Amino acid sequence: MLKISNLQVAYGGIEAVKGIDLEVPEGKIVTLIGANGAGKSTTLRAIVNLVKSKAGSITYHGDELLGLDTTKVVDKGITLVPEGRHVFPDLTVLENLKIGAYMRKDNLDEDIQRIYGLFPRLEERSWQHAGTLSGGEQQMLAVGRAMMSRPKLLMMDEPSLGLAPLIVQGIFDIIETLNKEGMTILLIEQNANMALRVADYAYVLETGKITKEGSGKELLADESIKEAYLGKSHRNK
Amino acid sequence: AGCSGGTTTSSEDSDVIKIGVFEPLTGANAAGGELEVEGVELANQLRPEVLGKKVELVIADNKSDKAEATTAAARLIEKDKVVAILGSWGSSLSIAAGDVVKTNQIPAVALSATNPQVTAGNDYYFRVCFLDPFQGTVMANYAYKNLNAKKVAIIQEVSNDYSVGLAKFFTDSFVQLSGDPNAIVATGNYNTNDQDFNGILTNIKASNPDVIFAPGNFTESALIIKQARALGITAPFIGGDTWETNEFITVGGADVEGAVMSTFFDDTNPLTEAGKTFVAEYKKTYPDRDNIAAVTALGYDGYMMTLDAIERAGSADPVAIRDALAKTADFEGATGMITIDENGDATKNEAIIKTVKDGIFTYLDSVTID
Amino acid sequence: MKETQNNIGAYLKLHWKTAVFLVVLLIGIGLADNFVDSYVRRLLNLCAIYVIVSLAMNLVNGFTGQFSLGQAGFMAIGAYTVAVFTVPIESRAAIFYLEPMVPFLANIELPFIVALILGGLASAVAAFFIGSPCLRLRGDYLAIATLGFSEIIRIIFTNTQSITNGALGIKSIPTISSLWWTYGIAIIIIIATILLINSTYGRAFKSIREDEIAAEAMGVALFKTKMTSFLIGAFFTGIGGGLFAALLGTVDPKQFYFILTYNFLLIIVLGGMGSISGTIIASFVVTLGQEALRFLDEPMAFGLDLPIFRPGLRMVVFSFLLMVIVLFYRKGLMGTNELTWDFIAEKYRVIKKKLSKKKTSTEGGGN
Amino acid sequence: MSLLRTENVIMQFGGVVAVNDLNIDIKKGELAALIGPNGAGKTTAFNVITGVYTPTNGKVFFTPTDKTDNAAEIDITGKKPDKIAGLGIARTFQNIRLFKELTVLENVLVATHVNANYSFLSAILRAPKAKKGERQAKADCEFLLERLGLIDLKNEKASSLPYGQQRHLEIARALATKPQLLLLDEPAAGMNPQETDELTALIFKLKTDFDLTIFMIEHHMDLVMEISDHIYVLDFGCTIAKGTPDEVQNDPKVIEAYLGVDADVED
Amino acid sequence: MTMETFLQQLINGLSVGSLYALIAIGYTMVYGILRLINFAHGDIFMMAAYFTYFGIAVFVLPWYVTFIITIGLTMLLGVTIERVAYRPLREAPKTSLLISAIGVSFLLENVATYLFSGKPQAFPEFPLMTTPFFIGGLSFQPVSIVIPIVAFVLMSALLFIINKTKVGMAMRAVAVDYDTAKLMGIKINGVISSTFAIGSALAAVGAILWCMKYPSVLPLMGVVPGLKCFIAAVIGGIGNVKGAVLGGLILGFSEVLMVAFFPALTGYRDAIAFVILIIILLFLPNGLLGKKHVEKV
Ligand SMILES: Nc1ncnc2c1ncn2[C@@H]1O[C@H](COP(=O)(O)OP(=O)(O)OP(=O)(O)O)[C@@H](O)[C@H]1O
Ligand SMILES: Nc1ncnc2c1ncn2[C@@H]1O[C@H](COP(=O)(O)OP(=O)(O)OP(=O)(O)O)[C@@H](O)[C@H]1O
Ligand SMILES: [Mg+2]
Ligand SMILES: [Mg+2]
Repeated sequence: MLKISNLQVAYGGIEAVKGIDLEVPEGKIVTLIGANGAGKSTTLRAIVNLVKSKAGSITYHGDELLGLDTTKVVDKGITLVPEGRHVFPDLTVLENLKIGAYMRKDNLDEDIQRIYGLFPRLEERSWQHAGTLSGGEQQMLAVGRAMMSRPKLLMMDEPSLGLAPLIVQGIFDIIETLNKEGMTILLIEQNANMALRVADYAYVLETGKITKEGSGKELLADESIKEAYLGKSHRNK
Repeated sequence: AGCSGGTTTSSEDSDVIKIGVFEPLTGANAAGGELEVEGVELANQLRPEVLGKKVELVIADNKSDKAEATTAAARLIEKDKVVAILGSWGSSLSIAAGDVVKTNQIPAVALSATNPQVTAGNDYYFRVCFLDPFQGTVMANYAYKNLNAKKVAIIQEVSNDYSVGLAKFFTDSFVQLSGDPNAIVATGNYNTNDQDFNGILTNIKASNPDVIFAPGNFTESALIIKQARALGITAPFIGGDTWETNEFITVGGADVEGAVMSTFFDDTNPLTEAGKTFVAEYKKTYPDRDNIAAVTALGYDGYMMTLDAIERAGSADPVAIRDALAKTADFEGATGMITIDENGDATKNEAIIKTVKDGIFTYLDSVTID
Repeated sequence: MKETQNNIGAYLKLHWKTAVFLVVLLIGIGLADNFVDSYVRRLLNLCAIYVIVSLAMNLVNGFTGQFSLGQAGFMAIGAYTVAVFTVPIESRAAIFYLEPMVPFLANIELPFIVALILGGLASAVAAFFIGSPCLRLRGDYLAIATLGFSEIIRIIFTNTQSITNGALGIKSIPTISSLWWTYGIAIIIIIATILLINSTYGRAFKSIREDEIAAEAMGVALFKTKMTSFLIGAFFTGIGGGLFAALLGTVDPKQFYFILTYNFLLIIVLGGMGSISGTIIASFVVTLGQEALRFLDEPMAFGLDLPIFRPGLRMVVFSFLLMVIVLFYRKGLMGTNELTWDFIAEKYRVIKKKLSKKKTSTEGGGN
Repeated sequence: MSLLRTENVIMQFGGVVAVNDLNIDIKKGELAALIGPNGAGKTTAFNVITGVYTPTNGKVFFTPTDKTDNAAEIDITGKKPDKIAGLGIARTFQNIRLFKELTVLENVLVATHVNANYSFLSAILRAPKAKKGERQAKADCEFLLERLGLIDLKNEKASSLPYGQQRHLEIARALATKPQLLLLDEPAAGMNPQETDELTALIFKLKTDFDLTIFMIEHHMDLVMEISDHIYVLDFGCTIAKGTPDEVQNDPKVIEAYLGVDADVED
Repeated sequence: MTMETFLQQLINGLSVGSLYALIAIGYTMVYGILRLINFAHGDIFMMAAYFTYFGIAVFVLPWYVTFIITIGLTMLLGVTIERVAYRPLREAPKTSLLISAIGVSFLLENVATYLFSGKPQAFPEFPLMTTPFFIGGLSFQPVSIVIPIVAFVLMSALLFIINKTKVGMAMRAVAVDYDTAKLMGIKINGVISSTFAIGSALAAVGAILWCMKYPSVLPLMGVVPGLKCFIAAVIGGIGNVKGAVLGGLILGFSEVLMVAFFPALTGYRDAIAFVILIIILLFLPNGLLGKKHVEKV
């Protein structure tokens, strides 16, 4: 569905992504893990053209996305839940959800109800300005907002960042549910443990290069991955 | 030192004589400045030489701004080496340049700057126009005698020294003439560039004056008269020489019909032979203009009087020119006979009164004060 | 005693280039003071005054991040203080001829330097009153409030005729023409600003510019620190205004229209917000540039009788340049860098490298 | 001895009661943690303690030890953040707030301002006292950067650091105010388990080396359970549990509201 | 003061106030979306006055054609300014944007002075709108009645657009976060351009009505109204359309009533706007209707 080859991105002099190849098959969950600053977010931002790529190609169902306006990319059914939430602070929670469906022309009520079902906290606060929500509440809103556009490919940049364990669990449940309903998902996570468990396929990114790839299970069992990303609780086992 | 080329010499030694024209060509006073420059240039066309040397005009824009004014004046003196300076429209600009001409000992002739401060305490500044106290008295006399006014309202532009001064001299003289200390029934202040005067006019309407004296910038004055008429105020408006511009009529339209002002010159009734020559020359150069602004005539006079002084001095030495200017007596200018008094001011005892009739400034009267 | 000598010795060793530069500078000013004509002298004086005011503006806007547009007002206060207190008593009656000066001021005449400092202080006091409500607000409100303040000052000075002589202004202010006054004070202020910026107080200023909430959490007293910067800025600006009055010899309210502030804004933008040396360079460039561009207003510029050369073109070009700088050289000449010896050496190296590269490439091309 | 104590603190925003009747008591030298679901009011509690918000109700007391080893309880309710920082409470932010355009060293130096004991004039005139103070501050800061592994980056702009190092810099900056109590708001957010482990060790070490009391918000349960002495659990602003890690971990209310029934942190 | 004078002053206040309101809406609109004090707004207003002047007085077009052309050209001008002077600074710090706005304002004033000279031009007369009629001793100009009505209608229309339409929601979203707005599929350049187009159209309508009442056109005519109307917008709570109208009216009434009750202070009239501004900011830092700006820490 999405195919990236030899993607290179630089911020001024800093090369953040140094030629990566990556593929997201339709209907699957693919995850991207790696240390801070490895270039994960940059990759996602390059897909939606929020940063300019230096070289390479990104195709979606065979169409080249590179150089396409962000809005055009979004129009093709690709949505990004950006790192650091980025809800619209001066809009209410409800308006934030509605604006997620900006490209849609049909009735939104059903989707809104569904999201309220998933995150009851949002329904309670539907009239609150999103800027005053707590960090976790904003994260829920950001996920809900992205769902509103009914994307075919949903890309999430660290959706569990700053979330309580219970909610983290909830988010991963939602990811699996959405995937079962047919949504393709590209996920970035620091919580590699959880991410690898839900993922069909995973890539490990290190300083701008892909150093390992494989199915979620394979990587979960990989010693060097355990060593580098899963923390001592896993090493000890 | 400090000048590029290093060959600059004072123009007194070379075969041209440079005279600086120091005027606002941009900014708030640009309209007035342009009119004066026209007069100076016309005079220069007519008399391009003195002492057998060509006279070259160096025009400097003081941007209607005092800081710029001093630099512009210094530049004329130091860089262009002029031997005399003409200008500027707007007394405060002339005052600003006062110190510069004084310390550098270059004579300057103000053309239409009517504020007493221009020449006061400055041996190097002269002028060819009459002064505000004179003009204020003229209008007070006119209001009292010709219009039979007993009660007057005053509207002054507080941010304009000219307007404030004239209002004050008018008040003093009108109170004295009428003997009534309460003759001024209302006063309104406004700032340059204001556009809404309904507030002060409503107050004035309530005080029901016989005449409204509103010296000030022409645009604002025209708007004041318009708004007064819209409020139903019927009292006549009188003002000073600054009104005499085309814009006063175009902006004011039908509402400024009958407005009365004092001025220095009237092209339909030149007071002197020189005046006739000037009018003829002007009509030749600008055939499509209906009337000639008084400040243009003053520009003409300023140039001519300066050349006369240079000739009498027999040299282009600035100090000699200054001495000759100070001794000017019975010089025949376009605006009347000019004699320079001990302050450096032109003694004139006659002012022209004009009114707007059918959209044209029309001669009404002339007032002589002794 | 010996130790201080050692200290000085060590200091000189470390800063000998700066010391040499200062000596050369002082000699330069001395020479200029004796040899230039009064037109050039006036321009040079104006440059120094612009340095003072722009530096003050940069302290508040560039270093502390408080967007203040009150320069014209603070200058007016300084200028009027000098004017009111230094005009010779005997000429006052002639100047205040419409309405006499209020009695309690009419007979006070102060030495220039006292009046100048008083002007700085008066403007700092005004800054305190305007800053108290406004420094607590968000940035753009401060901009509009200070702009408003400078307009109020101008309107007040226009209307208080018995103190300021209203629209007539005050003339016959004893003038300064020696470069030592303006350059002496400018150098003192430059050095004071450099020392300030590199002290812990200067870092506190910058931290506020970067992030107010974090600065406060790290123990920087927000209001007090902003106020300090604002007061110092106003004090310097007042001094600049006082020198301005003494340079021109006359003041009136129209000189302090808020457009005046735009000159300084242009300077700090051109020089680089947050760079002292940039501000100094830009002050000269702008002041002299404005004067140099004068030819644009004259018909027959370049000996061509083109109708485009007429009064007003200079200001068009001038404002156009401001736009170009803002749009294309956003960081100005210096960004937040300073023209230090290291900086110059670095630039020199870069240029040399480029040149040699060019050389080799052309040589290569020749083969 | 208690170092920080709150008495019935309530913080209300319009209709939202973000913190409801908060009573905490942190002893000198301990490491306490504040946990709870998103939006429970944890950050708000920090904001009340550090003076960013004035509580709608209730009081906050702090008992700093002065130079002569005397400790007296001070009511810091509603005091300005800079005053509170001066008394000895420093913090980091949930969303990193560094002075982006300043260098790493300058970032830390700013935090020494609060302890600068020389006046404005002596700073400008470079009086001996000020010179000594500046030298001392610089040495202190370099030491801190050394400890946090940032010394090689001291002349870099803060914004150019990778995320993890920015978090370290925030801690270094907070330490430069010479705090007695350090508040950390989600120091491990955005870190992978490996990095989290390193951070845990670091925090523990800093605590002993600098004789600190630490109060920390965290969602990484392994970290919290491993190093805290005491845990407070908030939900909807209310304290639903407090106690040792073991007590809290097994509290059904906590499990229901926060940890999740099947949350096996040691998994 | 007689009742009649007082009533007349109230009428005066209403008409100046609604003019201020009309221009203030444009300021608030742009600020609300771009978080930018569009210093050039007053000068866009000035240019609109020149467009109308040229249309009617120089090219002798019928007034209705001229009005349409004026509004069109002014919108174009506004959109162009945004494109050239603000768009390249999207990623730059706020200060750069503010300085650019000041630069544009300065440039427009200087260009106008250069092209049209500093002399005032007489705006064409609209006798239908300006011929006063009298009720009792009170004078009314039709234009003074039209102005508040137009202001009210435009305010309502704008409120509808901002709060009730999708474009309005997009405008508010764009206000804070360009990148995320793009992620929602919002064409931010289009949204910002339309904001400027609407804001400039408001300036054009304001200019036409203003000049009917005060028929002189000058390069610097936008400066003082520009400043005052911005202040009106701040007094009402910047970003809030109703607030702008309220602020404009308050300003208009205070000016006129100060003149009415303290004739000796008329010279200070222009200062009153700033005095009110400082007082309001002291007690209500967000203006009368502005919402509190919260920064979550
Ligand atoms: N706007 C920017 N300007 C300059 N450098 C940047 C910018 N954004 C990211 N970088 C640099 O690019 C590199 C990759 O960053 P990126 O945000 O893609 O990493 P990441 O893998 O998402 O890390 P994290 O886990 O911290 O989110 C890092 O070195 C970062 O410092
Ligand atoms: N300034 C404010 N105005 C209105 N509501 C606020 C404000 N600050 C916080 N809140 C509300 O208070 C509640 C507590 O927020 P807080 O940020 O303290 O949560 P938290 O416990 O830190 O959550 P998280 O773990 O997600 O960061 C939230 O519901 C939030 O919406
Ligand atoms: Mg990332
Ligand atoms: Mg929080």
